[in-house]
Amino acid sequence: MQGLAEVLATRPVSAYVELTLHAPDIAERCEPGQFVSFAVGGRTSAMLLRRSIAISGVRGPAITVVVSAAGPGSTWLTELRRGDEVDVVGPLGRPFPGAPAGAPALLVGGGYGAAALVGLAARLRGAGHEVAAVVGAATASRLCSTDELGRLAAPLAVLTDDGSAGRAGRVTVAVAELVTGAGVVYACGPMGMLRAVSELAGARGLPCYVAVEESMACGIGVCMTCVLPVVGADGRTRFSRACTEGPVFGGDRVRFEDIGTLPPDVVGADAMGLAPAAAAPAGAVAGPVVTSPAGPGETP
Amino acid sequence: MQGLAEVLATRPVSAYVELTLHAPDIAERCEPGQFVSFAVGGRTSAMLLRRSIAISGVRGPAITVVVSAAGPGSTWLTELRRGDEVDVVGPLGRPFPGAPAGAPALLVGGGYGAAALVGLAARLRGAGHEVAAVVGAATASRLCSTDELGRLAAPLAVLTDDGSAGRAGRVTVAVAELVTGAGVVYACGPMGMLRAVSELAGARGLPCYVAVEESMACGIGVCMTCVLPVVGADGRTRFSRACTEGPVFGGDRVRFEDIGTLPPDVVGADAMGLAPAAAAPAGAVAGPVVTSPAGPGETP
Amino acid sequence: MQASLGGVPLVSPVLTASGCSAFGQELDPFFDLTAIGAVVTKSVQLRARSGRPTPRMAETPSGMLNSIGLQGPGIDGLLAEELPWLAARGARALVSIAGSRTEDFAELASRLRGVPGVLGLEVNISCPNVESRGEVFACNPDASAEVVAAVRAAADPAHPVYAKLTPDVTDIVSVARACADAGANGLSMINTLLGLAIDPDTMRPVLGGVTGGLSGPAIRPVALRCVWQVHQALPNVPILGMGGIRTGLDALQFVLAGAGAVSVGTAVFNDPSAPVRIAEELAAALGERGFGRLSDAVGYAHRRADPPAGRHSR
Amino acid sequence: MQASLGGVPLVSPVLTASGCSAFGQELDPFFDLTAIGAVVTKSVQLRARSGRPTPRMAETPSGMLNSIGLQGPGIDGLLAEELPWLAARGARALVSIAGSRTEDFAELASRLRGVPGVLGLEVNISCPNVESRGEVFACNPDASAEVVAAVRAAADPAHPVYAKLTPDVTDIVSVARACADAGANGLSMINTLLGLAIDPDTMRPVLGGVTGGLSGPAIRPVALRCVWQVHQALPNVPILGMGGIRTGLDALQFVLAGAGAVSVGTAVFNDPSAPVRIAEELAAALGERGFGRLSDAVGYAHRRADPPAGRHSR
Ligand SMILES: Cc1cc2nc3c(=O)[nH]c(=O)nc-3n(C[C@H](O)[C@H](O)[C@H](O)COP(=O)(O)OP(=O)(O)OC[C@H]3O[C@@H](n4cnc5c(N)ncnc54)[C@H](O)[C@@H]3O)c2cc1C
Ligand SMILES: Cc1cc2nc3c(=O)[nH]c(=O)nc-3n(C[C@H](O)[C@H](O)[C@H](O)COP(=O)(O)OP(=O)(O)OC[C@H]3O[C@@H](n4cnc5c(N)ncnc54)[C@H](O)[C@@H]3O)c2cc1C
Ligand SMILES: Cc1cc2nc3c(=O)[nH]c(=O)nc-3n(C[C@H](O)[C@H](O)[C@H](O)COP(=O)(O)O)c2cc1C
Ligand SMILES: Cc1cc2nc3c(=O)[nH]c(=O)nc-3n(C[C@H](O)[C@H](O)[C@H](O)COP(=O)(O)O)c2cc1C
Ligand code: FES
Ligand code: FES
Repeated sequence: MQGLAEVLATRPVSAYVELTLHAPDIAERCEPGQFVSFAVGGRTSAMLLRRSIAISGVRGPAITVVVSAAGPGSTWLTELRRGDEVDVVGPLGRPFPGAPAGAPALLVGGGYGAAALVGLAARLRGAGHEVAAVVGAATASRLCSTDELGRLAAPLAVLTDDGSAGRAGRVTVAVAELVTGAGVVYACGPMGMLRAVSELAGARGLPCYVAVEESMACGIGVCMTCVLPVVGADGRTRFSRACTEGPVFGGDRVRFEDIGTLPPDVVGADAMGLAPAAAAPAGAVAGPVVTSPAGPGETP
Repeated sequence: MQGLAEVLATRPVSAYVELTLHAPDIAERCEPGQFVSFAVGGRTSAMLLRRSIAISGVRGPAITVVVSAAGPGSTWLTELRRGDEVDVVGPLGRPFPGAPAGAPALLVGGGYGAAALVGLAARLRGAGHEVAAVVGAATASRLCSTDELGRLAAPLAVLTDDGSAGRAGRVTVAVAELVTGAGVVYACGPMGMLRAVSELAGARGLPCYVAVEESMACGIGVCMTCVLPVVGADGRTRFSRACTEGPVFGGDRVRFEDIGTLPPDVVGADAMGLAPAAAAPAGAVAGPVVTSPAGPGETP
Repeated sequence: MQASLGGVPLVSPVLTASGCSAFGQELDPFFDLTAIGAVVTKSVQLRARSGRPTPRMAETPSGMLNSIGLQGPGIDGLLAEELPWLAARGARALVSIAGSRTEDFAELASRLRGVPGVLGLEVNISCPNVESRGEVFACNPDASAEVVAAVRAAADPAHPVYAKLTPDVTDIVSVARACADAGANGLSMINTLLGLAIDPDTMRPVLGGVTGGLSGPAIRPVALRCVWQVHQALPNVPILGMGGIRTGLDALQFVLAGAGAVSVGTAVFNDPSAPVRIAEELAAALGERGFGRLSDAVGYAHRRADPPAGRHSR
Repeated sequence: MQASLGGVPLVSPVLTASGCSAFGQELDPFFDLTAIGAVVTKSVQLRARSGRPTPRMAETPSGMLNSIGLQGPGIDGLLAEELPWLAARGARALVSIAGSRTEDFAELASRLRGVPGVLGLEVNISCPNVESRGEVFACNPDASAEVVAAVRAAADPAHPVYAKLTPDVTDIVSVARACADAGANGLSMINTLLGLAIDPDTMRPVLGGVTGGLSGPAIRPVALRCVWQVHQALPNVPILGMGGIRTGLDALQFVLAGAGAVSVGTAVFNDPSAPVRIAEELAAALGERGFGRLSDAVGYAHRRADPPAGRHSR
């Protein structure tokens, strides 16, 4: 679904900006874990690509998003004013799966990642689940949605690396404490945090779902730029698209340590290393052949 | 002089928008006939080149410009709101020269070109000159500055091609009537009008100054894209820059009929047609050699 | 607005671009796939390919760099799932094929003979993204001709064969001529330009593949120049023009330069419904200018004749 | 932030670009001309040239097309007025020379021997704008080498000779190598890409010269790729990098790719004081990243070594 949404309200939230957008078609169909993608920079902008931003909440016909000003595109979003219109596509991606019946849920949010968990917390509480939450950030100003999650989760552990708010330390410290009482774990935030949380949950055989971030050119599954190595149901690892097969994946399925590399056992990896003239010499490990470009361009 | 100017006011004026900008450095030094050039589209715009717009008036530390929404850049200017800031360079170009002592002046404005004459009319009246004016446009909504000029010039003839306002007909009709009583003629507007007015003035040996428009990439004299054939003091025709040697030229000096062509007698035209291998065959008219590109690129 | 691709009629002159529409399924929610000329599928090879490690993209002024490395299911996967999906919906596929050896291209062409829904083949001899010791085929007229001849011979006679050219050559006309002489039914122009971006923080190339393909409005003037030069030299060879098309007026420029049909690639990332919007805008623009048929406008800018009685606002 | 051009010391690594700063006079009101590395003058030929008929420009996404046709006063005018003006103000000139025959280049080089204020020569073997029956020199390694050798032989020994390359070739490294072997003291990269724009209303090419040179941020990824490939192949040949530089971080990318100095061209049209701003931004960026000297950063992105102790935010 694609169209113009009016900015109903814009509110600074610590280091971020929360935008409330009138988007009934999206509000009515979106589920926690899904995202939208915005055209940025205005009609004549040189920024061609859309920016993907998680949906943090739904209020009737409106959705809310929390934007952190990183580069020029997200910065432009944070400068939108009430009454402006913004071109948005969504809801996109696969949402967080439901929790096993009766299972107490532990939600772990890092930085603005916490915003994507607010809707999930409300939904889980609505379905009768107990909800605990851990929210962390590098420093106090990078924390997010602690109030909203405070109203929905008990206990709510807040941590900052530099100790400027809540407990000093990384979220994993609190997760290790609370994970024992959990039946399912959900996480959204920086890749390093998702990896640590997945390991903690995996060690206890708990189902764990993580919402990942990867640079996205299209956000709708047609360009293949947002892939990461994910183990499929058949046990084989494939480069899967974060925007359509994700952004939510089973924590135990994502090969965090191999992101940004070409593991030799990825489906189709063997076809990458072939020398044009002859087949790869027997036994040659078709590892990531990171050679500089071979002449003016590379053949297909 | 280059910097950010705040938009103090924006006012629709028939089919145009008048912007009032706080630009004390420009206001204090600019003279009628000069222009400013605006960066358009905002910080992330794909529109790299500035748009040149004539200065229509000065009010203390502020200048006014009248913008007609043509393409994306000028359209963006017309959508500026009070309080916005815009990056402006100026004053640019050579202004209208003074009138001969005591000479009654006739000012001729076409479309938004009339706006550039308001300041001139005020200056001439201040110097004791009689000022008459002719203002024309294709239709009523394309007329401009008739009020301001009405207060400064007598008589003021207003014409529209379609007769929707003032007299029906082209400005040249009124110019032919009023030129007999004039001692100097100033004109600003479409090239065709400037040509006709220059011919009328020339026929009577009257000094005539025209403010031309040519596509400008830099506006400050470094790119050579804004040239037109102008006869110099030495009688030789050169491709002269509208942005620095102009935009105001002697009407009798501009070879209107040759704009967009390469007349063989332009200084340096002979060097253009030379075949690389041999000198141009004797007697070959080194006319505009408009051949399609000779292979992948053209040698310098 | 009827159009054609090497003689095969199209419902519209606007197609997607290979690699910017996967195999059509993801665009289905955004517009009617049967309303566009064809879905040009992601270049497929004999074997499934993982593609390169990420990062695979970098945004650039009015464009982007990509270094995908031709990730795809391989011909078997395509024949089993992707093409049947499109055929079942009555959508047309122009199948892009790629390989590192002439024989690979020929085998792909033969595997696609008679496959339902397949309109024709786009031979990707110019994609700059996949490792190989040799040069890009499309940088060499003879290598290009060899592949085109082999594909033409092996392919279904009913499938037009379009050779896709790279702009990164000294003389694109010589490559175009070699392909046409070798039997190509048309030419797809242009693939991406080879580019690079360095991350000022890591101080290393942004892309895992170091260099990547530049696409989007930034390259439109280069694409138009290539179409212009090739149409000027080979006026009777059909051209599928692409490179930074975002609006109907952009598409009109390609038609006037000599393209009989156009592909819309990177613009889809900004506006998923771009192909149908651009087709509507192009039809309106042609009508306003007095062109009764698209074919009247093809290459019009080359001809000195006065423009038709249509509107001229200047 | 000391830098050098073929051994000649510069006060700054940022220069203007030929054709985007005329002969410096018009930029004087906007910044101190003695504060930049040098003014690179509009390519001059033996005789005065009128240049092409207008229109000579078209705006494009994040760039522009130009078809000036090397309008200029000719060497005599340059020696009589433009260069003395610059020398009188202590500004340095890198004089760009152009011609349609090798002898012309050589004569221009000798005419400039010992001229006050002249820092060196940029040999424009790649400007795509002026009519000629033959190919662009820079599209042919041998033709390029011939011109470079002739210029090197005729030029003032104290003047470094930089050959300016076009990206519109299949293999820019072969042209670069030919120029270096022929005695070029450095390479200026890149000139404009050949492009075209058609006016949807007149339905004719916008430019009087039909095609024109594409410049500005749109071409930056192509320029960076050319610098990367040439530095990779010829690490010891100094490079003056240009193509769409607008900020200090853009310039940093060129330095990391292998450029020892940069030229700022089209960006000046948007920001007349760009050269000094970019030099300040570049100096700050180098300092933040722990580079004591510019030369430490030149080509840094090619080297596998870990980045220095400077700030890494990623
Ligand atoms: C599924 C998903 C959900 C997200 N949710 C949020 C959110 O709720 N709030 C928020 O502030 N940000 C969120 N992000 C990150 C946001 O998309 C990036 O910060 C933003 O795209 C960066 O664009 P830029 O112009 O600021 O930076 P640039 O560095 O200028 O971006 C250049 C290009 O790289 C892409 N890119 C760069 N960094 C990222 C990144 N981390 N993720 C994706 N694309 C990137 C951009 O989309 C753009 O195409 C999310 C990303 C994804 C993939
Ligand atoms: C000295 C001078 C004074 C001017 N004064 C005014 C004025 O007071 N009010 C007003 O509305 N307009 C004025 N113009 C015209 C104005 O500059 C153009 O309408 C505007 O630049 C067109 O830009 P665009 O983005 O709307 O159109 P586009 O066609 O998108 O412009 C594309 C490029 O071509 C250039 N261009 C196109 N048409 C013109 C043109 N007619 N003149 C100059 N450059 C052009 C643009 O500057 C831009 O670089 C003046 C032009 C000049 C040269
Ligand atoms: C992400 C991406 C992937 C691409 N993959 C292919 C491909 O597999 N085969 C191919 O021939 N061209 C491929 N291209 C090139 C496009 O088909 C097209 O030729 C080029 O992008 C110019 O058109 P555009 O500017 O409209 O995108 C790809 C382009 C992009 C941006
Ligand atoms: C208007 C214009 C005129 C130019 N004239 C010349 C020239 O005379 N000689 C030359 O070698 N390059 C010329 N160039 C190319 C520039 O020097 C530079 O190589 C190119 O524009 C890329 O840099 P940029 O993107 O910073 O402008 C010209 C470029 C422009 C835009
Ligand atoms: S962002 Fe394009 S496929 Fe995921
Ligand atoms: S607009 Fe550049 S010289 Fe006049």
